[in-house]
This record gives sequence, C-alpha cells and structure tokens, in this order.
Amino acid sequence: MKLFDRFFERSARSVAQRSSRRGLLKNLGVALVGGASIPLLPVARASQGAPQKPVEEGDPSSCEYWRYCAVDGFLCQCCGGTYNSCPPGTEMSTITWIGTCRNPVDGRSYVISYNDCCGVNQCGTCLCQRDERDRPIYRSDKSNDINWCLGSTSYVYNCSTAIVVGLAFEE
Amino acid sequence: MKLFDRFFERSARSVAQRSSRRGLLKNLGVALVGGASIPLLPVARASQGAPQKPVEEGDPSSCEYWRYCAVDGFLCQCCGGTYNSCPPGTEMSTITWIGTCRNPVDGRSYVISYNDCCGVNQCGTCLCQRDERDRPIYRSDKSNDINWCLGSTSYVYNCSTAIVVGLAFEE
Amino acid sequence: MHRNLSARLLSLITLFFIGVGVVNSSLAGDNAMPPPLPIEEIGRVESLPASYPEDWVLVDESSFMNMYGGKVIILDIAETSHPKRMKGMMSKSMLGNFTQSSARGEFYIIESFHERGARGKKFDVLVIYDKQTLKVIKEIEWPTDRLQSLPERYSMALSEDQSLLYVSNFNPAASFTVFDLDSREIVETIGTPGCVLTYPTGERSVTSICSNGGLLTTVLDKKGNLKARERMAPFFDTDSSPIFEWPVIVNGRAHFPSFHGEMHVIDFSGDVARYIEKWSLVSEKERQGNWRPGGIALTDRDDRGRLYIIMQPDGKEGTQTHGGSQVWVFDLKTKQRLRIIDIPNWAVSLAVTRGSNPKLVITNGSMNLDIFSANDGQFIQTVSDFNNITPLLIHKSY
Amino acid sequence: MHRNLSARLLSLITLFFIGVGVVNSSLAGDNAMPPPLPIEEIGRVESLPASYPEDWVLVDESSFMNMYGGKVIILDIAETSHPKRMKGMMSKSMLGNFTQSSARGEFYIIESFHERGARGKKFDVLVIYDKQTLKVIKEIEWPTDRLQSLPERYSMALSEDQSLLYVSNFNPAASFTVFDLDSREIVETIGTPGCVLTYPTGERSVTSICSNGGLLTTVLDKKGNLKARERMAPFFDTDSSPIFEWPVIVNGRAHFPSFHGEMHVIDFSGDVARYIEKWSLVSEKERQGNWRPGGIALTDRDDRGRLYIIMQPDGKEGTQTHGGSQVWVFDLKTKQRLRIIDIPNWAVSLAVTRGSNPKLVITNGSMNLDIFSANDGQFIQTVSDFNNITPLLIHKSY
Repeated sequence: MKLFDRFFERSARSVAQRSSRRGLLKNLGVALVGGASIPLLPVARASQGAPQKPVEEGDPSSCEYWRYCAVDGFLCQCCGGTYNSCPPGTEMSTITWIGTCRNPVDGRSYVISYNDCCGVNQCGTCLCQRDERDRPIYRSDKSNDINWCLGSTSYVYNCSTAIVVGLAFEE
Repeated sequence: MKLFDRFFERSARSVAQRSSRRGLLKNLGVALVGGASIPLLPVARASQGAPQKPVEEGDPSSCEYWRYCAVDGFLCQCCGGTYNSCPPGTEMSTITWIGTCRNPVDGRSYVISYNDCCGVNQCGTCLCQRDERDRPIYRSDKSNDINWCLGSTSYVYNCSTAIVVGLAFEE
Repeated sequence: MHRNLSARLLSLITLFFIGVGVVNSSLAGDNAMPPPLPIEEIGRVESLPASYPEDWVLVDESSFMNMYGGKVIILDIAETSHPKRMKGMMSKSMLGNFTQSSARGEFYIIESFHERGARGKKFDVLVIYDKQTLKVIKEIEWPTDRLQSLPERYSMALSEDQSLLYVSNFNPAASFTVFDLDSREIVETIGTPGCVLTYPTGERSVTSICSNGGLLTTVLDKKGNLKARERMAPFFDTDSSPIFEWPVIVNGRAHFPSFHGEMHVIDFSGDVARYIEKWSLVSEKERQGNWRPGGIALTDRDDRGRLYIIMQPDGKEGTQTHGGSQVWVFDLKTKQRLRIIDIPNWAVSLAVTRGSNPKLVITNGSMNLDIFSANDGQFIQTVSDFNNITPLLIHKSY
Repeated sequence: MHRNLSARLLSLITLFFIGVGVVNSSLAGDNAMPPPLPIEEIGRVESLPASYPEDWVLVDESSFMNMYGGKVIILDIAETSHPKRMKGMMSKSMLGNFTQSSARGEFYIIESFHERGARGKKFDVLVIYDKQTLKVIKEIEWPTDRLQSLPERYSMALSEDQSLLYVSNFNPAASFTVFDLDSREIVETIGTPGCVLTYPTGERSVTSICSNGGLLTTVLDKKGNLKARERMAPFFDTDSSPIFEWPVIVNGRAHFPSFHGEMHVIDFSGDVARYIEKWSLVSEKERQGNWRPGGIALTDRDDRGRLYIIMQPDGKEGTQTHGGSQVWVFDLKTKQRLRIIDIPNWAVSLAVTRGSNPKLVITNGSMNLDIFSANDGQFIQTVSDFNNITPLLIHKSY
C-alpha cells in the first residue's frame, strides 16, 4: 500500500514534536521513523555451509533501511512486528508485490517480497514511501497501489514487511 | 455525543489556518465553527394567533448559539443539515437528551432536544462542547455521553441538532 | 427541501417529555412580550438539488489511516464560509470505488466489508445512491472481488449512453463486470487477462491497460455481453518507459502521460482502441531538469478540453507518485503549453470543475484542498477541516 | 517469539517467483565475499509475553472522528524509541467497551456492527482475546443492546474470583448481562431499572449508580443468577450535587468524587454496597477558587492505593468534563493531599501504571499522552503518533 511523500511532513511534525528536533528534518524518511542517530545493527545469520556469515546492516525502523527500496506503507517494525514478521493478531499476506534492492554490505541485489500484514486495523505510524521501480497497477507484480491483503483471511491492511526471498539475477 | 474542550484547540488550529486569523482564538467555541464576526440572523416564525412574531437571533453555525447550551458534538449546521434538520442521507434519532437554554431575545428558557442525526459516518467538523447541566450517564435524560442513535435504524452518530420542543417551567 | 416530518417521532418525543417540565409554548404567551417560539418539527432531513452547482465537487476520501471509514464528501469549494461548504457524505468502506451518472442522477459506490470489521467473511457490494437524497436505492452483492487499490478514476465507468456500468475486479485475476443500469442487474463478468481498469471506448467497448505495455479492448453487444476482444500491440515498456494510468479523454481521444513526460494519444472513439501518436510535454531543457509528471490523480480536463497536469522538477525513479510543485495547462489540439500555475503547498492530486469559470482543486501536501481559478491561476482559498484524512481523488459534480 | 512458518505459504511464494529472476541464495556463494543472505521465512507473526511489563498500558482509542475504527492499542509508555513503543492492537467498533482478566490472560471487548457499515441489521458481539497472541478465542452474539457511550472504566467488570464477567446494557432500558468465563456462555441478563454500570461488589454482587442519586446492588448466586436486589438510599442530588461515575476502588472501598470536590466513600467489600462517609478534596480557599475535579477518565490509583485525580481551577456548570491543569495525589487513609503535579499540556484523562515506580499517563489536550513519574511528578516524555485520535481511557496492563 502506498501514500505520498508530502504526507510525511504532517507525520514528521509530530515526530519533531516528539523528539524536540524540529528543523532537523532534512531527510523526511529518516525523520519519519524516528531514526535520529541510526544505530547500526549488524544482523548475522548462519549460512548453509558457507565459510563466512552473510551480512547486512542498518536500522529496520528507518525508512532508509536498504530492504525498503520499493516499500510504501506502515513499517511493521513500528507496529509490534519486525521487518520480516507481523504484529500479534495479524496474518501475513500470501501474495504481494516485489522489489529489487541492493544490500550495501555485500553489494548484491536481492529480491524483496513486501508481504503485508493483514487484520485488525491500520497500524498508522512509520509511514514509509520509497517507490523505486514501483509501477502502476497494470504491472501488479510491481505495484504497491493494490491492497495485497486480497488473498488473506482479512482484507484489512495493517503494515508492510520486507523479506529476502532470493538473489536477483542482475542489478 | 461529546468530546472535550481542549480537543477544540486542534480543530481550531485548522480554522485559524483557514481564516488566516491565528492568534485571535480567544473564544474557542466561536473560533471552532468559524464565526469571526457573527452575523445576526433574526429568525421569525408565524405564531399561533399571537399578536407579535416569536423571535430569536444568532448564528446557528456558531457554538455560542443560544440553543447549544448543553450540546456536545458536531453541529449539523456545518454538515449539510441545519440547527434543526439532518444532512441528506441520515435520519434523525427518535430518542435523545435535553437541555434547558435561555433565549436572550425573549428572556425565556426553552427545552431543547438535541436529536442526533444518524447514519453514514461522523460529520467530523464544527465540534461544539457546552455541557451546561449535562450529567453522567446515570441521568440518561440529561447525558450527552450516550450514543443516542441507539433507537435509530443506524446506530452511527453523524451530527447533532438543537430543536425547540417547549418552554421550560422555570429557569 | 424535503421535509420528512414523522408524526410518530413527534408523539414519541411528546411522551418522553411528560413530567420533564415542559409547557407547550402556545399556552405561555405574554402580552408585553413576543409570543414564545413554537415547538418545531422533529425528523426533518435535507436534500440536494437535482443539478449540482458547478463549484461542487465529490471528494473520494480513501481514509488511509482507517480504511473502514472511507467516504465521498460533497463540498462547495468556492464557498468562503466553512459551515456552508459540506453538503453531505456517503460512506465507502475499505478503499471503495466511486463513479456517477450525469444523466441518471445516481452515484455508484462499490465497497467491501467483513462480517465483523476485520474478521469474518469478506464481501463486496455495489451501492446505487440517489444524488438528491443520498439514500441507497439498491445494493447488489458482487460475484467476485472488486478491485481494491488506491483510488482510480477508471476503476468504474459508464457506457456512452449511460445504460451500462463497468466495474473493475482483481483477485488477482483481472476482469470487469457489466452491470445494466436500467434493469439494475448484473449482465456478465468478463476476464481481462493481464489487463486492468475500464476506460470507456466507443459506444459499448471497454479498454484495459496491460502488463505488456499494450491495451485490450473488450467489445460488448447491445445487452452488454462479450462480443469480441482485441489487443493493441505494446506502445510502451513498463520497466523503462512506463505511463500513468490516468488519461485525460477529450473528444474520444485518451491522452496518457508517461513517467518521463511523453504524451501517448489513443483513439477511444471507435469500437476498438487505436494508437494515434505521441508527443512531448517537456522541452529539451525541461527534460534536462528532469521535469516530469507526478502525483496520484495527476491529470484532469476542463469543459473546453484543456489538460491540467501536475509536474515535478528533479524527478527520478521512485518519485513518480510523489506529486509536484506546478500544474501545467496544455491545449491538446495545438500541443502547446498555455500556462504554468505554481502550487505553493505542493500538489498530490488535482481536479478541474465544470463551466466557463472552472476551479482547479489541488490536494496539497497537508491533505487539504487548495483552490485556484483555472483560467488565470489565481489562488482562491484553502479548504480544510472537512473530516479529510487522505482526499486522494476529487470528482467533478454534475 | 511464536513462529508461524507455513510451508504452504513458502511454496506459493516459490511458485510466484518462477521466472521473476530469482536465484536461490545458497547457490550463489562467492569465495571473496560473504555468502548471500539466506531466503527468509514468510508468515511469521509475533506474540506477546504472558505477563506484560509494568510500563505497558492499553489505550482505549474510541476514535470519535471515525467510530468504525476504534481500537485498543498496547503501548510501552516508558520506551523512548518510538518504533519500539507499539506492541499490537485489537479492533473495537462503534465505541466498543474493553476490560481484561489479570488471572486468565484474556481481554474482553464488546463491540457493535451493522451488516454493512452504517446500514443493515445492527448487532453486538462479545469478543474474547488471548493476551499473548491477540487472537480471537471466541465471539458471542449479544442478546440485547450493550451500553454504547464514551468509554467507561466500569461498563464491564469481573467478579472477585474472575469467573464471571458483567457487561452493561442500555437500550435505553438499563441492564447487565452475566457471562460465565469458565463455560464461556451467557448466564442471565438482569434489569437494573434507572441504574447503570457494573461496579464489582463483594464476591458476586454488582452495584449500579441510579438516576435518583442512590445505588442498586444486584446480588448473584454461585452460578451468576439473580439472587437479590438491594437499593441504597440517595446520597447525592443529580442536579445540584452530582458525582462522577469514576470511582477509585481501594481495599473494597469505592471513592466517588463529586463535581464540586466532595469524596463519597462507599463500602463495596460486602454483598451489598453501604455508604460510609464523605470528605472534601478541597480546602475552603480552594473551594472559593472553584478548584474542582474535571475530565473524562479523571481518576485512578497506584498499587499503594494512592488516589490520582485531575483538578481544574475556575470550575463551573458545564466544565465538569473539560479536564484540568493539575493532578492531585491523595492518601485515602489519612485523606491528606500528598502532592500536586502540574500538567503543562492540560489533562483530559489519566491512568497510573503498576509497580513500585508507577507512571502517571495523561491524555493531554492535543490527544497525545504525557508521561510523568507518579512518585515525584517529574515529566518523562510525550508519546504521540501511534494512530491516536481520541485516546480517552487508558488501562493498566497485567
């Protein structure tokens, strides 16, 4: 699901109010999700027999997080879920739109599945709109304008995740 | 239905923005419903054989209008209805709460029935809270905390009217 | 003004006041004073004119923060007194879609519900409203999943004679349903594989836009049943030269702007859509400044057929729906730009009202409406505080 | 953390990506680089602890601008990082009422729906939630109209042993329904003529507050059926000396503040409510300055049994629900005021969290939450931007 950049300003105001940092909101995306000083959180995972560990970094509650390149909606990370899991009481959509985002740590491009979490009500905070390579609804596989809760038990959109589902063939 | 005084401030801000009169909002009630210079609109009606015409005056889109002394909700006057009629597509509630308000023109106190208009959705503008002689829900006949659309086809509150239903015995 | 006085209501109220301290005002006259105000009718409900004034618009409030609460709000955007602006509203649940018939005096909303809020069986309903009373004329349970997305101007459309309503479906197989407005019955649901939306074409055809960069025209027979399908070859690349799905249709010609500022002209006047030509909205210099179209409902036209489009500077991949700082006005015959209107509070969506003195209505960056004179670009006023959350699409009234 | 991995989902997704340009990351290692990120699970849903931390609260968001969209939002109000504050939410339609069981790990919401938004048959449903998963355990269609009003702390309540749930009804005849939480069945609906709300009393009694200024206690038998009714004589005048329906109950004693600052103490520890005494919250001087209680949810208590109440200066008829500029803290045993906490952004409602370092949570005049240390009145932070519209009642968590 999607909104639009300038809507951020309204939300950003309340963020500014919250953090008493009005006037510093140069980067709306960062401001929106409250990432004043973005902590680098390395996320390491056991790989399948590879000699090194796969790596990524960044703040999954920041709109600038690398996986969110084509996201448009409320970040589940702020809603009781995480960047790849849903808030309690919701369910994850089975069909969705995808983006291709570059992990700045390993330089690889990954296919990211923006599965929506469905049910309850809209989360309503940490609205993040990046829209890179987002397309109108005639390219439904790449469109975040469609309510992708359409295949779920509940058609009510709550928030959006960003899940690594594979490596992209090419940038 | 009811809200609370300070909530007005938020709405009042957008009124101020609208009218470019930020800073003049001394009287929140007036500011809320946009009555900067209240036009006096004499409302005259044919009376039942009396020698003179009954009179009242004031701006029914202002929260200060005399009939609204115990109101708490969105004024139908701003919602496509009037002070005593409902917006298109809604229905008027059959049961309600009452107030006793003094008509400043004839000095008499009248019983005012605050029939809610029910259906569609909340009107959401011209929130007016006066609450004079409003009582908690144990005095349901005088309580605007109850959703008085409960007797209507639709239980969805839209806005509030202020209808003269009689003279009060005493002030 | 429709008076819906109910004697039953009055007697209920009268009963209610027994013992509450009420004197019938007709008994309480005083010679030195005017007579008391009479008891008033209870139950009156307003209604609207058969023909809406030119300055009225219908705001498609998608209510993105709370999708249960979407609505269509009828507003007089030229009115300077706030309390007089709102004329009424209709509810529109879960990103419901809206269109209207100028000839029939009807509004059409297709909306969705679960049995219990976000839980239970989900179902879609087409609702027909009377435009004067805003009362529901009929509700029709829908046979499939209607399209649920951010608002689109062509998620529904009427046939040229306004006898058929076309309704987009998506689940995620795409189709549209033909609804007969005379009999108020569903005619048929017709698949449009890989293609979405319902652009009215010719007398009884429907064109949809496809994932391969082409178009699909579905030709209907007199009753609205499928007669033929014709695909138009791709004319754009959905990855490298995508277009907006928001055409302006003038004299049967649909003008589709591309992300990068080209204008594709398609003939929608015949039975089947035909490609005519493309031209550029931007000069070479403007192209170098990356002036591009941008926004949600970024295009509309006035009664004279002039195009209005939101433009953004420094456009790049990802900014296409973010809106812009200017509106450009074009003569579609000469392909010349007539005027640039600077939009001080940012523009996300636009609409243009009817008549010889049209108003340009802008959904601004704060989700309020900025109103301009369309003829000279003069700012008129900002309209706010009408229960607006995300008024992403504005419709003209008729 | 509950992992709800669904193999079905994964295979669906895998199917979806055939031909979309995906390489399984395990096949794409490179000796000079770290291995690629693995494919992640799809379908994971979080869950919450069985015991909520003391600083968590449950916000009753009545959503007055859009009543379809009410909710209960679970928040950590001590958390300084905005993205970590919201823990989850439950929907709550048309001014739904909320209560909870500390012993059962369950939440109870009674809410209302029409079949189609604002149209069609209206019905009420009691919904039982699991507090760890926020999933619906059971829905019960309600036999009558539940109370629909601005939020009340005692529109629902539990019996002392948490085996029975009492639910207020109003249509406009007043009653309450007894619900057995073990069998999850309705026991009985019992009329309370002229009296509303369900204050838990003794082991199995329910006290309601009456239009004549008295109380009605309904005594139940072991199974929750009506055993006896007892009325307590009026102790206040609803016109001239009204009380707020927001008592603080400590050690079985209910403390009801009056509009003018008197405190009525009622014994709720026995089978039947008994009047004990009244005392004054305000000194003679404060009374002359018209210092009065004021607000919506204007009272709460901490674990030590201290009373917190919102106070307004210059109070008069009509300002009783408008909130105030201070919170006064009282020792209910000594009837002494312990502290005045100045509230800079106005206070409409309040709540106090559990534990030895409780937080005072204020719904401020902008409908955000201001958080203070309850022990010393120190301001901690403002919590906003959590989809809050009208968060009029805050509940402690357990």
